[in-house]
Amino acid sequence: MNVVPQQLTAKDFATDQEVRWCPGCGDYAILKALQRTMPEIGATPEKTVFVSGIGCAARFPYYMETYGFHTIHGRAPAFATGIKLSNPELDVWVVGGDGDMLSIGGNHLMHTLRRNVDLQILIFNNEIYGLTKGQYSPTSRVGTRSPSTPQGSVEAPVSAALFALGSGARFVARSVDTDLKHLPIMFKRAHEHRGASLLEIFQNCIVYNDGVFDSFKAPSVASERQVRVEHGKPMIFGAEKNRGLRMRAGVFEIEAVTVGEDGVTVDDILVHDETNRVMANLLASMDSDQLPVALGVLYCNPAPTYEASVLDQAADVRAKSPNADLNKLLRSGYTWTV
Amino acid sequence: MNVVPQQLTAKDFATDQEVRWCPGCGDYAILKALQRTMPEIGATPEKTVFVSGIGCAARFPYYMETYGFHTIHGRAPAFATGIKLSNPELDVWVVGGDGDMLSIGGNHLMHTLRRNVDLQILIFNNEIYGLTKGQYSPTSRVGTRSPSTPQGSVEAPVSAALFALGSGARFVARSVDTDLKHLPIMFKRAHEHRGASLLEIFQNCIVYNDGVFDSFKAPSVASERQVRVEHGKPMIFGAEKNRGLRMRAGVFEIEAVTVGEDGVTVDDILVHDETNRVMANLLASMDSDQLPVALGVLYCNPAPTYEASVLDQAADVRAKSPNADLNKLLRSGYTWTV
Amino acid sequence: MASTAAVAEIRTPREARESVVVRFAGDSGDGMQLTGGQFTQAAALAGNDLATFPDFPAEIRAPTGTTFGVSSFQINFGGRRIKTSGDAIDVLVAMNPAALKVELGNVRDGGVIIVDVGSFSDRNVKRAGFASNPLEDKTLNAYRVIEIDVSALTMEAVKESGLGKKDALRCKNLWTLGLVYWMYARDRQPTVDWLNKKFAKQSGLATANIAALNAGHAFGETAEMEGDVPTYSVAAAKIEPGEYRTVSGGEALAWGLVVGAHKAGLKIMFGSYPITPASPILHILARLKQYGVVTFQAEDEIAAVCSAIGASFAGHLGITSSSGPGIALKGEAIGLAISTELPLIVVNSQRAGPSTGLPTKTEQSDLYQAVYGRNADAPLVVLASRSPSDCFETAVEVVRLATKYMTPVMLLTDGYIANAAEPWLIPDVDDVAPFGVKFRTEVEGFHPFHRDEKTLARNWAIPGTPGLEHRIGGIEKDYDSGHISYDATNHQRMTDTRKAKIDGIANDIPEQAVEQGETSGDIAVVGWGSTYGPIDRAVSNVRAEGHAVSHIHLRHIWPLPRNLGSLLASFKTVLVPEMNTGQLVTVLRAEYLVPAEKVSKVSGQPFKIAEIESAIRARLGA
Amino acid sequence: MASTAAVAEIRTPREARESVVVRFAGDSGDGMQLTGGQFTQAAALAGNDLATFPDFPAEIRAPTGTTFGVSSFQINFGGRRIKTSGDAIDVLVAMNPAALKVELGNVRDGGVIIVDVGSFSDRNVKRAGFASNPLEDKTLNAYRVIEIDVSALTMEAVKESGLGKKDALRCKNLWTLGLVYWMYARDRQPTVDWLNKKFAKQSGLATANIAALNAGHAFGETAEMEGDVPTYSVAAAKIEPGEYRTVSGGEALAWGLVVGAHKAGLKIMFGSYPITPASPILHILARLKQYGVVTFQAEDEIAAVCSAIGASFAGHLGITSSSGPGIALKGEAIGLAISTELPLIVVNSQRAGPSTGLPTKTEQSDLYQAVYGRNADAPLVVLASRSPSDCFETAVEVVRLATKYMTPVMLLTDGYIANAAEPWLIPDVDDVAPFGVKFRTEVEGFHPFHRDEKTLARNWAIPGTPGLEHRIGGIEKDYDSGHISYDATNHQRMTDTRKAKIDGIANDIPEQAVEQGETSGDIAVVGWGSTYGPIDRAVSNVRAEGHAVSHIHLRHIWPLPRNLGSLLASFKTVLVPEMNTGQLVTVLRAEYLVPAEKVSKVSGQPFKIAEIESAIRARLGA
Ligand SMILES: Cc1ncc(C[n+]2csc(CCOP(=O)(O)OP(=O)(O)O)c2C)c(N)n1
Ligand SMILES: Cc1ncc(C[n+]2csc(CCOP(=O)(O)OP(=O)(O)O)c2C)c(N)n1
Ligand code: SF4
Ligand code: SF4
Ligand SMILES: [Mg+2]
Ligand SMILES: [Mg+2]
Repeated sequence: MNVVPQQLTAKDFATDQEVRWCPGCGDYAILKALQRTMPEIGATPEKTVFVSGIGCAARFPYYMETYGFHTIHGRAPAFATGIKLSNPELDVWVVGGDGDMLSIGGNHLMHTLRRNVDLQILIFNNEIYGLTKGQYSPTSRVGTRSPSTPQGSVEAPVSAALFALGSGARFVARSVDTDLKHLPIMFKRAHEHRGASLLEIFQNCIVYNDGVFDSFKAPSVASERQVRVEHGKPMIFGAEKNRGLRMRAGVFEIEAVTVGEDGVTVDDILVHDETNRVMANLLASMDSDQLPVALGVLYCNPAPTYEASVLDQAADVRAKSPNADLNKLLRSGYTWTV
Repeated sequence: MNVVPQQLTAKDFATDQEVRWCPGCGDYAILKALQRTMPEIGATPEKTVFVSGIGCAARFPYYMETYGFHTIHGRAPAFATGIKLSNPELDVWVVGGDGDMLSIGGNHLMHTLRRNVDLQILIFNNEIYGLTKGQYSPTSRVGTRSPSTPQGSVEAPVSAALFALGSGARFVARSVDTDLKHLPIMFKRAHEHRGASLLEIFQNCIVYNDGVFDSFKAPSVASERQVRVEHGKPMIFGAEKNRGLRMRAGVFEIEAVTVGEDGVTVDDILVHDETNRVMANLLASMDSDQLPVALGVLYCNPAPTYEASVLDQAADVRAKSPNADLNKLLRSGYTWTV
Repeated sequence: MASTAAVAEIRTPREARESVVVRFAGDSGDGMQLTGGQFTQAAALAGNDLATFPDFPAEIRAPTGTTFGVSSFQINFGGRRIKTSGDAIDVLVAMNPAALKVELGNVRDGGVIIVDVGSFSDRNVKRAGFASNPLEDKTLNAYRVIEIDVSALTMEAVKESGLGKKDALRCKNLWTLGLVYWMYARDRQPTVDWLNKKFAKQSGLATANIAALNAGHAFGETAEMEGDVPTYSVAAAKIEPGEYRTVSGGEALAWGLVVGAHKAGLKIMFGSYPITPASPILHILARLKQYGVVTFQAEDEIAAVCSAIGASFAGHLGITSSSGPGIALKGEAIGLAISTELPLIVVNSQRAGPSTGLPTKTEQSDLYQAVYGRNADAPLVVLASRSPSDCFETAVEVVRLATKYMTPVMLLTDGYIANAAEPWLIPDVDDVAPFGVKFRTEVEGFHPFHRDEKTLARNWAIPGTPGLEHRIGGIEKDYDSGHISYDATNHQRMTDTRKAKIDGIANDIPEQAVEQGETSGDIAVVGWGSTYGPIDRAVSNVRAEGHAVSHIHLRHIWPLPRNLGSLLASFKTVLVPEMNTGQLVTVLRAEYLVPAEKVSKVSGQPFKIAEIESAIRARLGA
Repeated sequence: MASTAAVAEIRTPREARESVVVRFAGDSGDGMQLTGGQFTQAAALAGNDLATFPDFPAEIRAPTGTTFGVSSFQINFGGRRIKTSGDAIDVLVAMNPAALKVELGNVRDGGVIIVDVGSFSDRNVKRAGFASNPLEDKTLNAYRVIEIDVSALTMEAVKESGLGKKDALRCKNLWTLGLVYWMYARDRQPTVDWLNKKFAKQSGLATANIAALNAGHAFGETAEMEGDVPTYSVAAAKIEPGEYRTVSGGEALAWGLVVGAHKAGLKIMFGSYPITPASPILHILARLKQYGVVTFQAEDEIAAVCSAIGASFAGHLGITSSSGPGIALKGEAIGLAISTELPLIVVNSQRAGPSTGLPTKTEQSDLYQAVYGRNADAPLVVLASRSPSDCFETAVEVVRLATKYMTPVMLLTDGYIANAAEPWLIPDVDDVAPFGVKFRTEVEGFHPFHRDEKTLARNWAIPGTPGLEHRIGGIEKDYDSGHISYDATNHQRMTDTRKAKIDGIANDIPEQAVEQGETSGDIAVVGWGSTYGPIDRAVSNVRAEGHAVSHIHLRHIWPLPRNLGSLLASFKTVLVPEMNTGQLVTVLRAEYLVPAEKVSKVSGQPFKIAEIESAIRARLGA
């Protein structure tokens, strides 16, 4: 419980419950980053709701001193939709793992995105089922050995960002668990965005999938293997900030180039346009060795939110039938008196 | 029942069951087209299985003289996956409406596409729930008035093709119910493709959504409002074959131009590359008045099928443990004798 | 325009009937449901009591002329209390051979059959599965057959309207309706008004349909001279005075929910997914936005129930509805609502199963699913409506129980109730007692699973309330703090408490009354849901012969009324007619160890009075 | 290396015990499950009979030192038949204060408690919720406490291995195991072998762990000189000769399915979705590809069951498995398998609910869901396994019934059975009678719902068979042609037939036997599933005092054995201990009108013998 003080701090968003993740789990960093961000975005505990499904990630609400609903596996977006339709004033966050949101819950995610319900949807993607002890998930790479795939998985994984874009999402962003600078920025952007904001966070499961993102997360390679995209800015990366993304002439493709080599200048570097869905698609699909992993807001292109449209329509109807009287309703149509 | 004759005809694929769609329903034309196509692709009734969910479209299997399974709402891809994993020799078709496949069934569709199970998946998209008497569906346009949306729907629809691409589909095509020339070609292409082939068919529901595709299907506008894309060929359309699609310079966009106007030549016209996912994305999103609707194979880029990989792995395991003996299995690990 | 019925009334001496069963049957596209609906209205306006039974195929418009495409509407109306849609048909209107084929078996010997001979082509006769034309062989010898070329006469009647043949023929049903109006001296005016309104933007269609209606009526007047068409009078029933309307189960249920929510001081968030025969509730509520109703057509039944639970968490009244297969999908989420003790209303419009079954046919086979159909010890409240109008009261009651006890409640109705209509003495909403919900706001001493000592309901604190921030979920909660707890004794205590809460509701519902008969005797016929009508009539029939048979009808299926055990114990035999293989029987036997016997019917069709009567007689040795 | 146990055996005169209960308890990361597993093996190899109870938190690795993070493993082993994992703990190994806190209540008075004092820092003591250090106050007065600084001694023992502190401390469990091995004169060699194999690629870890094991053992030898550590001998049990192994419920069940499929001549298509405690079956089957098993980890439980049904349609044996909440999701699809009459096996590893409940704790609360939990009249077959090894037999039997009767079968097991292990006299697969399935190939006279006259099973014609092309689905089918049918009498007939088919299985299963005692008497204690052990022991205890109490244990829950009604009728009292609020009781009362009484426990923990015994005594007035 919490009586709102004048100036909130991260502590005001922390519950007295013991955090139950494994020591070293990436979820801790995300929790910390979000608890810190909450006061900065002017969140108030009583108006904030965290909704989650089931999984390690989905334990998140227990640790946020706000309203929270730890529901059932895969359905958090549907609960959140009901909450927003009932009280659009609430600031609703949805948290789930890759299994929760993309395996059993993929359909609800798709429909929530396309409806554009005003939610912040955070996927903690560790490419594994943590809570059920390490089976491969729909985001696991081909060849993932797990208790249910002892010889390695054979399925092509789904990309959260591409899936969201294909589903009609209006906001798609990415970050990493341990980046306590970038992550809050993404939280803020997601929060600012009116409508469904999807934020995928690459999260390390130290127990069942340790280091799965090292190829681009490890400090030694991060600057070469990550590109942080920002709207209106050229997409530059590399330790020396001399690498960049360029549109390959005449085809719908992106390539990585080095400024100063082969006549490449800064002007050749593609400027990020977060309102361009095709560009977002290209950025989201950079998963080869030749291209860095794109982090940041890949796509942001607002549209009316679902609950606002629903409310508007209801207001219209009310305006047209101002004296809604239940006795009248029961007597609508033919009646007769005996 | 059917004893296979030497040379099959459309009739050999028709059952003796009375077809139970509304008179004038677009489903009739699709049925006819497919019954005609079956002999041409060398299908044999006993090796062919039609699997469907629930809806008007999902009645399809009853009319095909093959094996058929009319299952439950939304789950047909999952049944089909089980069938293929059991007997990969079977030629399995999945049929469903927009509600069946994209509302309740969206998740199974996504996972089946990403796994790349070797199926032909046909979505009869009439942008409405037919069988339940006309409620709007996830493909219905904003503003659709229906029994459940008397003031018009407010949700942005999902695009089957974009959703499939975002889900990792390796084959995405589109056609229309009444085009008895184009439809068989699409059936053949879908059938040829090893892996999950998604074919969306714009289908008219004469009772609940009559004419919803007229803006591009009506004979009077078809040639101006449709572009039939073919791999390796310039994307030309129009009654006079002088309209075409062009890449807008420097941005990831497509525009419609007229050859011979403003200095546009045939060489400027974009050549369709069905292996390019970004191009497919652009083609699938052409839904404004300025651009024609793209029909044909938007994307085809084969990858190993799921069941083949599963079988390969099983074969590997068998090769490594040739003498799989059940008594040995029960005695694996520590045992002792009393 | 003056009343068109009055004239006929004066001119014709009519055979008086206490009650009559009319069935309109034709192709799915023949408009039989509309015809029946209009006739129902006319009977109601004439002061008859009535009950209806719309019966239609799963196909939207099955191919014309097929037996599986036959759509029917049956109405039983009379000058006495009408409890069922009738066992046997007095007047069958068969628009084509297929309709005749399907319905013939239900026409009473000597009954009237009106056929459109224009539709009895060889092809149609064969298509319907007749070996030869039934109009020409002995098939119809036992009946009074009135052969009319309705098709031709309709074409003739609407000639002036300029409609094409197809559209013109669509007016056949109105022609027939006109004729039947004539037979029973019914007022055409409301139908004329309705047509004018319905086709306000297509006045050609209005004119044509009205012309057909009038022509059918006129045909009756003329033919009657020649004695071809029998005419009847059916007096007004003696019914309680007041303002009436006809109401379908779907309407009464939707309105009951809205009134209940109003009495609770809550707004409704209704999350649903279309399915036959549950969809009408969604359709009706979607038109009630001005009453604070939000409807949400979800992507599937799971999302629907989850959205409703989310709404309840947020302080709305979360409601969901579906039919059997869809309810099955909601089971897991209902468990969460039980575990988090949130109010939730789940309406189940039962249909014939298993699986897809016969979607448009009725059944009562989801009682097991309602009472037992979830994982773990997960008790909830179950009620059942007995008739269309009863849906209103039960709907109000489920809102009261769900909110007072912070619990999911399942309301069982069925395809028959959902679609059937009956006259309804419209209640005054102000007479319904309010039961306002109080959200928790007091910060001191709050925890989410703090309970009311008497009801055992937990307090309801909704997001937005300062100082009451809390987290709930499906993991077991500590009794004393509401935090998650894996403690063994606590789980036992919480399980016991959840059960005690539901069991305790037995003290907040009325004792079980006896509908008809004494509180002890030879046979108690125990029913629930839509079997009410036929049981009632069957019991009154055997009682009329002096047998000690009583009718007990349950509204509360779980928990059961507290006196039910002793009540049943005072009968020698307990007989339970159900449209399933014996589900309530299981519950009663298990609860009370009474040797209750089932009378089971699982054909997708409601019980006939005679079927129940004969089951009673068999036990009476009568 | 020579046997390390032999030496000790010679030097030490040991206190003899008939049976002993040891419980290892520590943090989730302390490796208690591994320790217990190794000790189990050692007990088995020593010829003891035994039963185990692994008990762990839902969190993967909850924060160290918390009570909710305690993971335990209990084993009851002895020289007599062991039926349960034991009511009270004889020897508790508590790796930290939290473990002591959680488990203390279960240690018998005078029991031995071994604590790692190295972990009893003030912080840990407080974290565990002790007001003061229990080693210093009177908390442990009633016990024999052995305080050892296991942490320090382990560090010391593995010093040479060069492991960091964290990794070194990870060897604590092996040190403790070594000590307990010493106490019971158990052979270390198999554990040494196992460590060498497990850490084949990290030989440093192998060496360190072996060093810790040996050091713990050596500590015992030394301490014993001083009389600090008690030593015992537990003789080998008199058990049937043959080849044995320890087996968990998950293993036995998976193997039973594979053997059953082999006997049916079918390949398995296993579609599942991970969930506690059902996942082990998936994991085990995923490693059996060489036996013709295909495993499919679906996107959810619905896809899992649908894929299994699809597989059965295609001629494989479709199997799915889950736990309560996941089974709830499968209900709709199971209805389709019932309607289409396809074989399907649904394994339900029950866990404590409702909703998410206590995922790692055991319960038997899905019996309602199994028997009644679907829409419509949808009967299927339900069996329950009573113990880990019994899973093998029941698994074979469900395959037989599913394929012979073309029906879904639900097999109930629970979290306790799934994880517990017991010694198993390994059967010879060749002794299991085959029951080969015959697919239909004959074209003449075929239709898909053509039935065997005796079993009422429909014929199974699989895609790929020329001439048998057909369509099936969830809509009602015509009895005589298999085509879809909306006919009323046909629906009645098909419903009756589906029911008769399942009911008829009662004639194909053994009559209910009495496990212990006479076939009539004062009290029949009726159990099902994993309550077998405690009921058996409780009944034998009261029987030893001469009471007329019998133990009846059901494997077949639906249909019930044909003689069960008369059997129960011959007892004055029927008592049903269940880990739920009384579910089998409902079924028995409803079926047989016997006044069966429940003995209910819903705490997520198995019954203690004493709990059942006292329930029996209460009825005996003893
Ligand atoms: C209906 C249902 N099915 C399955 C489960 C078991 N389950 C719990 S969490 C989970 C997946 C966890 O993976 P993810 O969502 O990626 O979360 P993580 O633990 O990795 O954070 C599963 C399968 C469940 N609780 N409920
Ligand atoms: C579990 C379940 N939910 C709902 C339904 C009801 N239902 C049947 S078909 C259908 C949707 C039909 O729309 P679509 O899939 O687009 O097919 P169409 O009839 O338009 O061809 C629905 C909601 C059902 N049969 N089962
Ligand atoms: S299992 Fe993995 S994801 Fe779950 S808490 Fe542990 S480290 Fe984190
Ligand atoms: S309702 Fe529409 S989709 Fe269904 S059969 Fe009729 S016309 Fe076709
Ligand atoms: Mg995960
Ligand atoms: Mg549709």
